[in-house]
Parts: sequence; structure tokens; C-alpha cells
Amino acid sequence: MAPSPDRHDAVEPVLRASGLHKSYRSGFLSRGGAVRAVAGVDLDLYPGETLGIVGESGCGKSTLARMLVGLERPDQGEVTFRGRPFFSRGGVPRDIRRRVQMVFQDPLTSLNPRMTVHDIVAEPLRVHRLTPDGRGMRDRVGELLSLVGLSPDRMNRYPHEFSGGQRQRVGIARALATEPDVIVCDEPVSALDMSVQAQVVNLFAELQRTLGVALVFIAHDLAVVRHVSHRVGVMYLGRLAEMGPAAGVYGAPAHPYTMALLSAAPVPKPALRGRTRIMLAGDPPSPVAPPPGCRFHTRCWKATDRCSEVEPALEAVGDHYAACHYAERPAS
Amino acid sequence: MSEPPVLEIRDLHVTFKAHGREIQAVRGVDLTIERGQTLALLGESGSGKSVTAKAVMGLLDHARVRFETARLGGRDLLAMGPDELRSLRGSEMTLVFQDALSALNPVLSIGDQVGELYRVHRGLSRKQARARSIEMLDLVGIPAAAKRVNDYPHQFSGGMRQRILVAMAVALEPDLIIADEPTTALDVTVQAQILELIDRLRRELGTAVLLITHDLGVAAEVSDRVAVMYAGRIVERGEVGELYDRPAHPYTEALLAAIPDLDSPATELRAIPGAPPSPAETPPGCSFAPRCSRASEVCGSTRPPLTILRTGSGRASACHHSEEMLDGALT
Amino acid sequence: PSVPGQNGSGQSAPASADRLTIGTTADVVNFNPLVGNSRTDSWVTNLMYPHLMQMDATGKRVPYLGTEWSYAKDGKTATVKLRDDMKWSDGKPVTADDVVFAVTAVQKEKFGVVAGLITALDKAEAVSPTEVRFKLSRPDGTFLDNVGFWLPIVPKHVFEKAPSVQKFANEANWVSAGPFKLTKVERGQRYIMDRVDGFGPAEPTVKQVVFRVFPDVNTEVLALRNGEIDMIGNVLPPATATELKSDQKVKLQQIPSLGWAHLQYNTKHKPLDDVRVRQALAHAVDYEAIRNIALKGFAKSSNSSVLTPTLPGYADPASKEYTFDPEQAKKLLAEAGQPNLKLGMIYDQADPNIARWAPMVRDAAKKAGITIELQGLERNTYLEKTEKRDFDIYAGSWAVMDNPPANLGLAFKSGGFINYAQVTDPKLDALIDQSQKALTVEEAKAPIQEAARIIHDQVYDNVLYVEEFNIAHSTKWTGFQPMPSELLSILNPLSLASAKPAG
Amino acid sequence: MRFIGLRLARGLLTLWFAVTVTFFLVRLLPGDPVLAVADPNMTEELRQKLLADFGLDKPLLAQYLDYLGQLLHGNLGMSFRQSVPVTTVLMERLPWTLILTITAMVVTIMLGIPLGVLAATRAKGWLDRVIQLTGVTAQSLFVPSVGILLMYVLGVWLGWFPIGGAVDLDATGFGATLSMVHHLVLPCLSLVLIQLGGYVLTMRTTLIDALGEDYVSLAKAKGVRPGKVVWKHALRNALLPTTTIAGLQLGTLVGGAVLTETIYAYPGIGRAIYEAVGQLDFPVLQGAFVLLAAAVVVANLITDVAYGILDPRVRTS
Amino acid sequence: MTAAAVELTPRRRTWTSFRRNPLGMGSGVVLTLLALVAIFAPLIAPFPEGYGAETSQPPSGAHWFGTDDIGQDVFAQVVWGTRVSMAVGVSASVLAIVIGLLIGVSAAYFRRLDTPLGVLVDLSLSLPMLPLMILVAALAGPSVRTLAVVIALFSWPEVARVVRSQALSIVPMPFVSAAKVVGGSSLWIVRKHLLPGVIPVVGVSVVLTTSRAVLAEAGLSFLGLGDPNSWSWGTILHKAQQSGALASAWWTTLFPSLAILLLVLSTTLLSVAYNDARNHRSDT
Ligand SMILES: Nc1ncnc2c1ncn2[C@@H]1O[C@H](COP(=O)(O)OP(=O)(O)OP(=O)(O)O)[C@@H](O)[C@H]1O
Ligand SMILES: Nc1ncnc2c1ncn2[C@@H]1O[C@H](COP(=O)(O)OP(=O)(O)OP(=O)(O)O)[C@@H](O)[C@H]1O
Ligand SMILES: [Mg+2]
Ligand SMILES: [Mg+2]
Repeated sequence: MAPSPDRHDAVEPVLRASGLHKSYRSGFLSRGGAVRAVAGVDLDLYPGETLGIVGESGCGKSTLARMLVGLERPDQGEVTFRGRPFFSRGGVPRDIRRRVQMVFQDPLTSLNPRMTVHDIVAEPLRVHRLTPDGRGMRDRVGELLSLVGLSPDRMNRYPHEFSGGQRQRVGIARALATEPDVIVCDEPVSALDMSVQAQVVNLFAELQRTLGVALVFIAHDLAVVRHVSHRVGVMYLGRLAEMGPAAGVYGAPAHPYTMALLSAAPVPKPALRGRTRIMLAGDPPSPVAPPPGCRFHTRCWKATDRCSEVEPALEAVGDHYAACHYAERPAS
Repeated sequence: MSEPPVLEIRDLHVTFKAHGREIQAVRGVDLTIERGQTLALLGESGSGKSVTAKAVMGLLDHARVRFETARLGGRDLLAMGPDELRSLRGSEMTLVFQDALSALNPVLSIGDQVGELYRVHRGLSRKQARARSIEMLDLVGIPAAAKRVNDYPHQFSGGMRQRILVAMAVALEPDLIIADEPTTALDVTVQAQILELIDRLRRELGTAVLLITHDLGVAAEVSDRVAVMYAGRIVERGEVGELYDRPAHPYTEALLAAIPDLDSPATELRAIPGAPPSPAETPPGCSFAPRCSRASEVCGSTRPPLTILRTGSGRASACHHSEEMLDGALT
Repeated sequence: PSVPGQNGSGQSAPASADRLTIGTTADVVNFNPLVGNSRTDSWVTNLMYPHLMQMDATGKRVPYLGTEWSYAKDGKTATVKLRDDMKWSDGKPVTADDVVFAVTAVQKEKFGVVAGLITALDKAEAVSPTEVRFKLSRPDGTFLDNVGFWLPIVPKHVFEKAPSVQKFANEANWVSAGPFKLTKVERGQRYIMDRVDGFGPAEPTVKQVVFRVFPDVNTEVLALRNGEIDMIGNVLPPATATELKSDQKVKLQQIPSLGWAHLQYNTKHKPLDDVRVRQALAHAVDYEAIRNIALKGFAKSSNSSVLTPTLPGYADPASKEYTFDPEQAKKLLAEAGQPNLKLGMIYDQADPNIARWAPMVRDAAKKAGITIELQGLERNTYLEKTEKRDFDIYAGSWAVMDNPPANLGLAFKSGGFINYAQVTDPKLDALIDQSQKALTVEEAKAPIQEAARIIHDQVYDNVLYVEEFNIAHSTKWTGFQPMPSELLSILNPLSLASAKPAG
Repeated sequence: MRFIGLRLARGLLTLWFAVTVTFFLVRLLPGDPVLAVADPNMTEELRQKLLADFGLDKPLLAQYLDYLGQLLHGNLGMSFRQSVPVTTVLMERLPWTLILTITAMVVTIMLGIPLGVLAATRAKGWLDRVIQLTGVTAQSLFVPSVGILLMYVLGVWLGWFPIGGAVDLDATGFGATLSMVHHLVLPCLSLVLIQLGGYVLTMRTTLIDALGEDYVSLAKAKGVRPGKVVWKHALRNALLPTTTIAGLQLGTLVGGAVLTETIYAYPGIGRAIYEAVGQLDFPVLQGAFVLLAAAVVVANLITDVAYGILDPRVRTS
Repeated sequence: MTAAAVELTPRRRTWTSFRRNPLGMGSGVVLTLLALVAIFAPLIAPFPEGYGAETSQPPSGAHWFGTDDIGQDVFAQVVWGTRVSMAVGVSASVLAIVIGLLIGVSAAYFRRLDTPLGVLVDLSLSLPMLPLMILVAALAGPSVRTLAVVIALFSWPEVARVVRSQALSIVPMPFVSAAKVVGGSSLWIVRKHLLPGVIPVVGVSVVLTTSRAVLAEAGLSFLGLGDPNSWSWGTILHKAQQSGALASAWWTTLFPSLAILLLVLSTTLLSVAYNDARNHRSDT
């Protein structure tokens, strides 16, 4: 995608997360420990950029996303929107709510099957009383639908009458309705067919170009994330393992986990079949009892005793950051 | 060609009835897999991949299934009675499901479920079956298998469960393993492990594998041959390298162009417009025509049959324009 | 004895004297005869505890434990002589001490039916083991009849051990002296009573009497037809009686009621204080229809008199029933200035007969332009409203009114405790007092008939009918001795003692 | 074991709730318990004494605490009417209710499960429709109507079964057992009839759902015999919801036996309740509710255990 | 645009597959007829009161369902009984559903309330309902209104349980999160998303609660706790029992029993059919 926007030091981030922690207790009085879904994540999102987040299932991507939009209140840490904290007493201030929107993974379940597309897209407008009901509302909804490439004359139909890709467009139209500054997308294309994925990915790219909205793009498909993001964060068991400009993270991964991930990803080129791949042993550990020290040390080929004792911090490695005691330094 | 193919299916049709309408899920599929070979059946959701697999396994009770030919290792499946067919299932041809959690019975122990194969097909006692199960679980890499045979599915991680399914699939050294999206529910790192495992067992046992997937990457990594399905039909098939290099069907071509490439991220993706047709519909011409950039008049009216292409090596494509595509690619 | 598999065919076998099974619709609530007041309670305890007297078919007192009784001339002393051959089941003789104990306990603790009937008693004493003397505070000709018939005699040596006789449950190890003794209780199922050998007044033939509990008459009838029971203790509803008339295997026994069914008008409620209004109401009831339809003819007219034909000694042949005459009723109401009369009528909706005729009363009154709103109540609410005299019209029935001077006193004297109509009529009070002081029926007759006439004319009570109870038993049994009232019927101790298999 | 502890605590909570609800229901509703004990014709002094004897003169809260305290000692108070302890009254009745309801339950389950399986494995066929329709019809029957019908036809006409009661007077030893079974048939049949539908329908739907699950497909793909697929793989999973229902139903069953026991003159708790209502015998009523609640608690515990046996996910976590 | 456009809305699809179920349609017709009988009772038969000359007559041309022991027409009783039985059934179920809906939805949506409300529902469910109904009806005095309230009071937990579990399946749905992200308040979400979502199960619940209420009413009336001034099916049976006619005058027992059976059966069948139609999975 477009080259990375200007250096960030100069600009204020729109969204900043610092020291986010979130645990889930499963069930009332359950004896199992809490699931530590997110355990200490910091990140900044700058205006107009796309921040990609990749990671394996259960590593806390969705939880992070929900905290970023204020659906979940962090146990520790704080999310700020242009310097203002998300949670003041009572809840999320309405104007911040308006400015930060979300697109969900499953386009079908994120649209109420009992509402027409018009009502779905109009919901945010009604809640925030942005447009009076009636003609004005219909025009505005039509406009939003056109923006995402849907024909406005189908606005009185129900979600199940649309195909997967179209449904996801409805979800995007809803997110755009309040003219947000930030849209957090939690795996917005994983539920779509491969032939439709590209349509939606292209739509995101185009919307960002034309509207300048900042995106957090969460996915487990490395190639898709690479394709849309300026910067990429790699999560492992509730923490960021690596973070930096997409080209840097993909081109010269510093964290062993990133390397393994890139190496394990199947490549649709039969010619490359013979390449040597890093095959990790075992499954990711359970987030209920994350390993001490570096969370990756149980599966890491580089691990030493130190890794199982000292938790590495996210530190600058070249143009990006990695949380590894033995991070791969750029050759130069 | 002394040995017959492990699986030979000709003209498979499957029709469901729902809400008073007929759904033609599979409309004339041919499949042939040789011994030791992996055939990837590619296609997007709803194209009829799973239905094809279930029809081969004989698991479709409520659908109308019609074959012209169905042979497993030269034996005619159509001529067999239900008991005979049942004795083949699980021993000669086996199935690996996509979602291991729902495919394992939550109330039976792992040992019971794996051992059942030995008891049903080999007539082993409970104890013998258990011993064999432990061996199998060991083979697929379950740590401390002897201790864990009595555990229940919910006590295993996703990757482990998938391994257990694989163990069941290879337990009786079948001729054919049908793996229905065996790795889509898994993480990339675990997916690689499982694919590797299936591939290793295939090599060691000389089994044929029908790998169902919608991931072009997965197909590229492990298969020898590829068949691409669209709307209940196979639209193209061929040897994997050739097919990826020079697709002879516009759908295959468009799919390949729609995947983001790690190495050239900046280019815009070539999206395929529209959505796949509903299986309830039967337009007269080519099913892909409404979305196809090459479509001409004939595509809308006449359905192109799957024809062998002159490039040889068993390539075939169902498109009125495949020859010009190949020519274009050659030049 | 029924064995599984041959139950249903039990009908063909002849009855043996071994066992008589009686169906009842309720459990025994309390085994203390001085307290218990449900029907089943009385049936069971009557077989266990003797009374001084019994009653014959006309309501006249006949000997039981008592053999002779009399008043002194001044009417302030009454004496009863006792049999000497009755024994408690533990072998001790039944003596005057037991009688004195029972009556004194009731007098002291003031509970049960008897307490209200012995207000004249000053002191009871045993003259000898076989003679009791009652000292009265005023002459009372009803005293002996009341105490003789109503008071169960209990064993002093057992009951005196309880701190309070009223609260003595008497639920096990019974010491009794009746023709049968209770040997086994299976709550909710049955009560088993065995014959007492050497029972003085009448040696029982049947070895064992079993009371079996059923939910309602319907099932009792099925069980009687099925041969599971020999007799239904409860009174049959009229429709069932009609139905069973034609059944060869069932014999119906008609028993006159000692009470009557009636409407009472609350004389303290306006406009019911106006006698013309009450008379209008009396003319607005179709007595014949109620007797013929609601009771299927199993009822006698009492000629609107509170002296019913069941007690021929008191009845007044001159009394005339109010005619059903809506026009007359309208006229009377017009005179009283009450053309659009609207009244409520309470009744116990669980009483099948009343529930059946209450709507008939309403519909007949409608013809006279009177609106009666039915208030069918659940039993306890009904009792509460009655106690509080919270009604316009009270529809109900009195079960046992065996002694007119005593009963009319309770029912119609100012402040009488069942004076539901709240009658205050000095003339009536005087007449009733006079009849109570009389020591013989002959003496009491004139004043009590006069009182009844006043009650009739003033419509202090509107008597509808005297029921003829139907009791059903299997034709395999005979020899019962019917007595009036459903409390006694053919279920009284002397009757059961003389019952025997037919043929 | 913590699981068991939690369940027990929950059971106690249920008991307490039942006790409290009934205690206050009885006292706060219009009907007056004072009226029930005290004869309006008795002297004021005697009345006060009587009320004091039953503890009815104290403030409501004190009465309540007293009651709870007594309950802890297994004391349910004295019957207003019968002058004997409530426990005596009820303990005579309890065994009969248990015999009736447990038998009915067992028979229902033994019939309901196979019928449900039969219907599910022939879903949409004629046999399925017949079974479903029969189940639903039986479920819709009104107990007293069925009772009269059965008694008349099977009791009087055919003379096969006795009218009412629980056991013959003279039966002893094995004969007594036989006689008990003989008396049990009709009331049990009514209860089974009205309950069966629920089981059949639940069993049917859950089994149809289970038969559509992937693990059933896998079992078939393993070459397991169709019968065994149903009985071994699908049924155990389908039994889980049925177990829950059984637990819930045992509770309602014990209470619902009021009508049945009343119609068939069966000497159980249900009829004791009906009689006690008629006599406003509040201590007996309250005691009966406590007992019924206890029965429900026990039933739920049993259900939990059964659930644990059937479902390893509960057992091993 | 594509094939998806031909898909039917869920409601229509439910209706189409419901229409093909003869039992469901039949039940709907029967219920409608019963409702019509209830509404137009005065036009069908005079209010049964008073007494007639022909007592305890079996069914005949003049008296279709025969007469009772005081000569009232049983047909008229059953017709008027339809009115009370259905009125009690419907009003009790409406009341129960309002309570159950409130409690069920609150429990599912407001997580803090879930544990206490859930425990309350569970506890209430484990109370012996019929005996308690008997007790309350006996103490509160018999009237149609008492019956309806008493039955409702003991029927809501079942509704609450069903509503709660349905609402619990909706609360975690992404579209609820979406409404939150978009700024919807709790009230908004409950009103716009939860309530419409639980209405279909409430539909089934209405039907089942009604039939249970009809049975409960019949039971209470049969035990003599019904309103003596009006006719319900239970009351007819109660009167038959009192007059000892239950087994002998079979027509006084049979017809009200059949009426109960018909109503309860058709409501149950209706809900079964509706559930089948809604559950598209079992349609294959
Ligand atoms: N509401 C919840 N209650 C309990 N545990 C939860 C909850 N939500 C998430 N978790 C747990 O928290 C961990 C992180 O979950 P999360 O959904 O954030 O992962 P994810 O990276 O989005 O995974 P996926 O790729 O599968 O969507 C998981 O182990 C999950 O089981
Ligand atoms: N039991 C069934 N009843 C009716 N239609 C069915 C049934 N099973 C499958 N179908 C239909 O058949 C078509 C093909 O389904 P199939 O499961 O083979 O797709 P697939 O290629 O495996 O897709 P996916 O990638 O989503 O698994 C679909 O449109 C589906 O709706
Ligand atoms: Mg997620
Ligand atoms: Mg599939």
C-alpha cells in the first residue's frame, strides 16, 4: 500500500493505549484461574495510518480491539483518544464514542437479522441524533451505502438477502456513519470467501485514501495485513512481540516468533515448496497460565535460561521494536 | 498403469431438497486419485467440496446421490451392499473433519474413540484396541499418549484434537484419506505441523489423500494435483505447478490474482466482482460468466464442458476461452 | 380379603361376618372424642366411646351407658343411673367417675359442642359407681337430653394424665369401651376397628370394621360397585341416589335429617329489618322446585316451621308453608317501599346441595323483581362471614337440631351463639326460656310451638326443607338400625353392632 | 468436591427460600390462621393461651425465626388440628408419595427414551408422527378426567385394578408388595401419561440434533454400525438435556401428584396438602412444602450426579 | 444483484413451512374456533342458570351434550366455560409473560442482576407449584381474577427462564456490541435489539403458558377453588363431582374434559409446529 506517512514524532496520536491489561474470569466462583487475554500492551495510532495486528487465535487480538473502542474496560492501563481518556465516570463520552468505530469479523452476526439495512446504517445516526428521521435520513443512508459500493435502492432489504461481501460493506457503512476518526477492524475479511476478500480489502484501502480515517486492522492472515498496513504489530499470548513498519517487520523480522510465523505461512507458489521452514514445536500455551519470563520461550529454538526468567521488554531494534533478549539485529 | 487408481468417481450429482426447492450442490464431478498422490480440491464456500467428500464416504442420508462410476482401488462401490460399504469406511477410506472439537464425541474418551476402529474392523478386544490406540496417538505426536488415552476431547488443545483425528484416519492404513479442510480452524504455526504430519504419513503409508481446502497457499504447499470447484462443478484441474503458473480458467486466474502477495505488497488487488451464485440456481451457461472479465455471448448460453487440454499431463478446464488463455500466457 | 387379580369380581362372593368396610371421604382429624368434630371423627370415636344415651328414629332418647334418668322436682338436680357391665379395654370398669371427669373437663376447659349445651350445670358428682348427679344452677329440661346424647364418656385414668384434656391428641394406645376398638391407623388409607367381646348393650356380629378413605362420593360409588367396600358412610348426593336406586347390588337406606336447610335474613341489615320485606322474600322462593329438582325429591317440607316432622313430639301440624307467589312478594315490597331490592347471599360453595339450589333461589327471586347476588364462598371465609354476621342472606343448613327448646335458644334468643339473623324479640325469648325450664316434652310443647309460630310469621328463619338422607350399603349386609341425622344414620354403634351378612 | 459443596449450598438456599416463601404466604394472605386455631366462641383468656401455645401471639419476625430454629432441629411444629407433631403426620405420607412419583418417573423414562429414539431415527416418517402425536395428546390430558376414565374402565368394568388406596389390608410379605404394585398401576399410569410426552419430545429433538452433529458423521465414517451410532454416540449426548428435564420434572411431579393422589385416594403428601388446605392446618402445609422442597433439592442433586456421570466435561473440570 | 435476493425473509420462510404442516394449521383453526366460541358465547347459547325439568338427560337433539342434575344444558355450560377458561388462560399467560420478559431480559442484559435473578428463577422453579397455587387460591378466596393472578404468579419463572436463555444467546452477538460501539444506551439496546430478538420464543411461550394456565385453572376449579359465579370447564367437572355424577352421567364429565384436551392439545401442537417451522435445520 501507500508509503508510510510522515514520521510520527511530530504528530499527536489519535488513539493511544498504554499498559493495557485484561483478564477474564470464567464463570461464577470457578476454580480455574483467570484468562489473561491481554497483558500489557502499549500502542499509538496516528491519524490516517493503518496499524495491522497479527497473531494466532486466542492471543488477545479481539480483546485488544474491544478495549480500543471502549467496549471493554481495561483492568489496568488506559486508552486515550486525542489525549482524553476513554472511560470517565459513567462511561465513554458520547463524542469520543462517535469518533471511534468498529467493524466486526462476522458480517452476518454483526448485523441484526430483524432490521433492514436502512435501519442498521441509520442506527448510529439516530443514537447520536445526527440526521432527522425521514427523507434526510434516507438520503444520508443512501449516500453511505453508495460510498461502500452498494446500491441505495436495496436499503429496505434484510441482511440475509445480501452476500457475505455485501454484508461486510453494510457493516462498514454503519461504522462510517458517524464520520469517525478511527475504525478498529477485527478480522474484517476472515469470514469472507477468497474471491470476495479482495473486494473488501480494496474498499478499506480506498476509504482510507479518500476519508483519511485511521485504521487498526486485525487479522491472522499475514499477507492481508502486510497488504493494508503501514505499521504492523505481532501479538503472542496477550503481549506484543514485535512492532514496526510493515516492510521492516516482514522484511527483517527481529523476534523469533515473527520469523516462525512468516516461515510457516503457506505460500501460493508451488515453486517455493522446497524452501526450508521453521517448524515450531507444540501448541501455544494456555493464556490461563502463561509461561514465566518470555512467553515464547517454551516453543523458541533460541531460548536460554534467561528467557524463562526475565520477561523481555519491547525495545527498539533498527526501525522497529521487538520484545526478545536475542532479537535479530539488522545486519548493518 | 497396471494399478487401478485408488479413487475413481465419474459424474457425481448430489441434490438436496430444502424449503420445497431443489439444491443441486454437486453437478457432475469426476475425480481420480492415484496411489500415494495428494489431490487438492479447491473452491470457495458452498462450492460443493464437503458434499463431494461425504458422497464418496456414503454419509449423505437425506440427499439424492447419483454416480456413474464409483470405484475404490478397483472395487465397484455401486455394486456393494450397505454392510460391505460400511466395512470399507474407516478402514479403506477415512475422513478427517475440519472442526476437530465438533467431530470428536464429547462424552467418549479418546482411547474409546480411536480404539473403536480396531474393535469394529479388526475385532480386537477392548484392551488390545487400547494398546493400539496408544501406539497411534504416539505416532501422531501426542505427548504421554499412554497417560492421556482416557482423557476426553475437551481436555486437549486444538492442535492435539486435530492430531487425534489424523490418528483415527490413518489407524488402519487406509488406501484413501479424505481431509476436509483439516487445518482451517488452526493457527498458522499449528497448521504447518498438521499438514506436515499428513504428508509424512502419506509418504510412509503410500496412501492417497484427497485434501479439501479453500486456501490456495495450502494447496500449493502439499498437493500433487489440484481440482478447482465452482458452483458444484470442477472448472479446472491439473498438476499443481502448471495450474498455478498458467491457469486455464478465468476463475482460477482471478483467484490467484486476488491473493495479496507478501513480496509485492503495494500493488492493488484484482478483485473478482460479484458473488458466487446460489446452489439453488441453474443458469444455462457457464456459472462464472456473470463475474468473468472474458465472458462472451456463448458463455451466457452454453455451459462449457470440462475438456482435456492439449498441454497434456491430465489438464482439463471448463471454459470456452481456455485455449486463448493458455496462448496468452505462452506468449 | 382381596388378593390382586380377584378384586373386581368380589361381588359374587357372599359377605362373611369377618369384615365390614365403610367408605368415608375424610381422614380422622382428631381421635379425642371431646374435640374432634369432623364426620369421620365422630363415626370412629362413637364406636369407641360410649354416651349416656342414644336416640331412636323419632329423636327420643334411649338407654346406652345410662339406664334411667330423671330430674328432681325443682328441676335443679338431675340423676342418671349407669350400666355396671361395661369395661374399658384395659379391663377397668366404666364408672360414674368417668362421666363426671368428662363433663367437668368440658365445663372447665370450655371446648367442643358440649360446652355450649351445659351452661346450666353447676357441678357433677358420682353418687355411686353407677350413679351420677348433676347439680344445676337453674331448672333446665334440656340438660339431660343434651348431656346424655352429646357427651362422649372417656376413661378418666387415661385422659387425666394430660395437662389439658382439650389438647390431648389420643393418637395411640387407645383405651375405649364401645362395641369396637381401634387397632390400626393408616392415615390417608384406612382405620381398622376390631370387635369387643362382651360388649354389654349389644354383642357385635361383625369381627372387624374398616373405614376406608376416598376422595369423593364418585369413587366411593365405584368402589361399592366394585365390591371393595360394603357401605358408603357419607350421604349420597340426590342424583347419585336416584342413579343407584336401580342397582340390584346396592340397598339405599333413607335417614331423616335432624336439621333443616334454610335461608336467614339479617334483621340488622336494612331493609331486612322490615318484616314485610322478609315475608316478600319468603314468597319469592320456589320451595317445591328446590325439593324436587335440587334434591330430587329426597326432602320433606317442614311447612316453614322450625319444628320439623323428624321430631313428631314437637311438630306443629297447623303450620303452613309460605307459597311461592312472586306477585304477593312484589306487593309486599311495594308496601315496604322497596321495589328494587338488591341483596347478597352467602353460602358454602363446597356444600353440593346448597350450591345447587342457591342459583334457584336467585332465579325465583328475580321473578319477584328481587336481585340476589350469589356469594359462593370457600368454607373458611363463609364461616368467618357467618360469625361476623357479615351478610344479607345466609343460605345454609343445620345438621342436628335434636332438642327444640335448647336449639331454638341458641338460634333465636337475643345473643344466641348461632343467632345468625340477629333476632332480638323479647316475646320470643320469654317463650323459649319457658320451654327450656319445662321438665317434660308435654310441658315444653305449648310455649315452643308458640315460639315457632312467631319465627314463622316474622320470618326469623325461612325453612326450605328437611332432607331425607340416602345411605348406600351392599345388599350383602342387613340388620342395620337407622337413626336420624347423618352423624348416626346406620353408622351408629348400636347399628354396626347388630349388622350382619345377609342370607 | 468443591462442586458438591456448591451444590449443597445451593440446595440449602432452595430449602430456605421454600420455607420463607410459604411461611410468609400463609401469614400475609387474607385467611387468618388465628381463626383456624381459635374457636370464636371460646373465652378470650383461653384463646390467648391457645395462641401462645402455637406461638401465634409473637411478632411475625419472631415467629419466623422460631420456625427456622425449630426446623434446624428437625421440628416442624404441631398440627393445628390433629394435636400431633407435623413430622408424624407427614412421615406417614411421604413414603407413598415417593413410591408413586419415583415409579412413575422410572417408567416414564424407560418408555420415553426408547420412544424418543424411535421417533428421532424415523424423523418425519409415519411412526414418528404417531409417537409425537400420542405424546402430545397424553401430555394434554386433564388428570381428574383420565383418573375417572381409568378407574371406570379398568377398575369397575374390567375389574382389573382396585379403586383407590395404596395396599390391601390383609396382604403380608410378598403379597403386600404385589398388592402395592397392584394399587400403584392406575395412579402411576396417569402420571406416566401426562409426563411421557415431554420426555419423548425432548428426547426426539435433542437426538435429531445430535444425529446431525459432526461426531455422528465421523462415527459413521468410521464404519460403526447404524444402531451403535445411535445408542453409543448420539444418545449419550442427547441424554444430557433429558437429564436436566428429569431433574426439573421430579420437582413438579411431586407437587403435581396432588391431583392424582386426590383422585385415586392415594395416601401421599399431595393429598395431605389438599386436606390441610381445607382445614387451614398451616403447620402441616408448611411442613409439606418444606418436605417437597427437600425432595426437589435431592432430585436436583441426583440430576447433577447423573449429569456428571454422563458428561465428562462436568466431571473433569 | 445475486441469487441471494430470492431468499425469503425468516418470517416468511417460517410461515411457508408452517403452512405445510397440517397439524399446525389444524390447531390454529381449532384455536380460532374456540376463541370465536368464547367471544360469541352469548350468541351460541344462553347463560346456563336456573333449572330445567329434564334433569340428568344423556345427549340428544335438544341437548347436544345432555343435561346435568338440575336440568341445565351441558352444551351451554361448555360454551360459557370456554369463555372463562380461555380468559383465565390468556390473562394469566399475558401477566406471566410480562413479568417473565422483564426479569428474563434484565437478567440476561445486566450482568450484575443475572446471578440474583437467575437464582430467584431457579428457586421459584423448584417450588411445588400446584400445591402453592391451591394454598394461595384457598386463602385469597375464589374469583376469576384471583385465579388468573395466582396462576400468573406461579408461571412467570418458566417464561423468565426461556426468555433469559434466549436473551443470553443474543447479548454476546456482535450486533449488540455494534450497537454499543455506535453509542446505543442500555435502554436502546434492550428496546431495539433484545426485545425483538426474544419475541419469537415468547410467542411459543405464550401458547404454552396459556395451555398450562388452562390446565391449572381446571385443576383449581376442580378442587373447588374456582369462581362459583361463572362457568369454567373445571367448574363443570367440579359440579359433576359434587353431584356424584362423574362416573354415572358420563356426558357431564366427557365434554368439558374433551374441551380441555382440545384446547391444550391444539396449543401444544401449534407451538410444536411453530418451533419446527422456525427451526430450519430440521427442515432437511
Ligand atoms: N468474554 C470472555 N470471557 C472469558 N474469556 C474470554 C472472553 N473473551 C475472550 N476470552 C479469552 O481471552 C483470550 C483472548 O481472546 P481474544 O478473543 O481476544 O483472542 P483473539 O486473538 O481475538 O482470537 P481469535 O483469533 O480466535 O479471534 C482467549 O483465550 C479467550 O478464550
Ligand atoms: N444437508 C444439506 N441440506 C441442504 N443443502 C446442503 C446440505 N449440505 C450442503 N448443502 C448445500 O450444498 C452446497 C455445497 O455445500 P458444501 O458443504 O459442499 O460446501 P463446501 O464447498 O464444503 O463449503 P465450505 O468451504 O463452506 O465448507 C451448499 O450450498 C450448501 O448449502
Ligand atoms: Mg478474535
Ligand atoms: Mg465444507
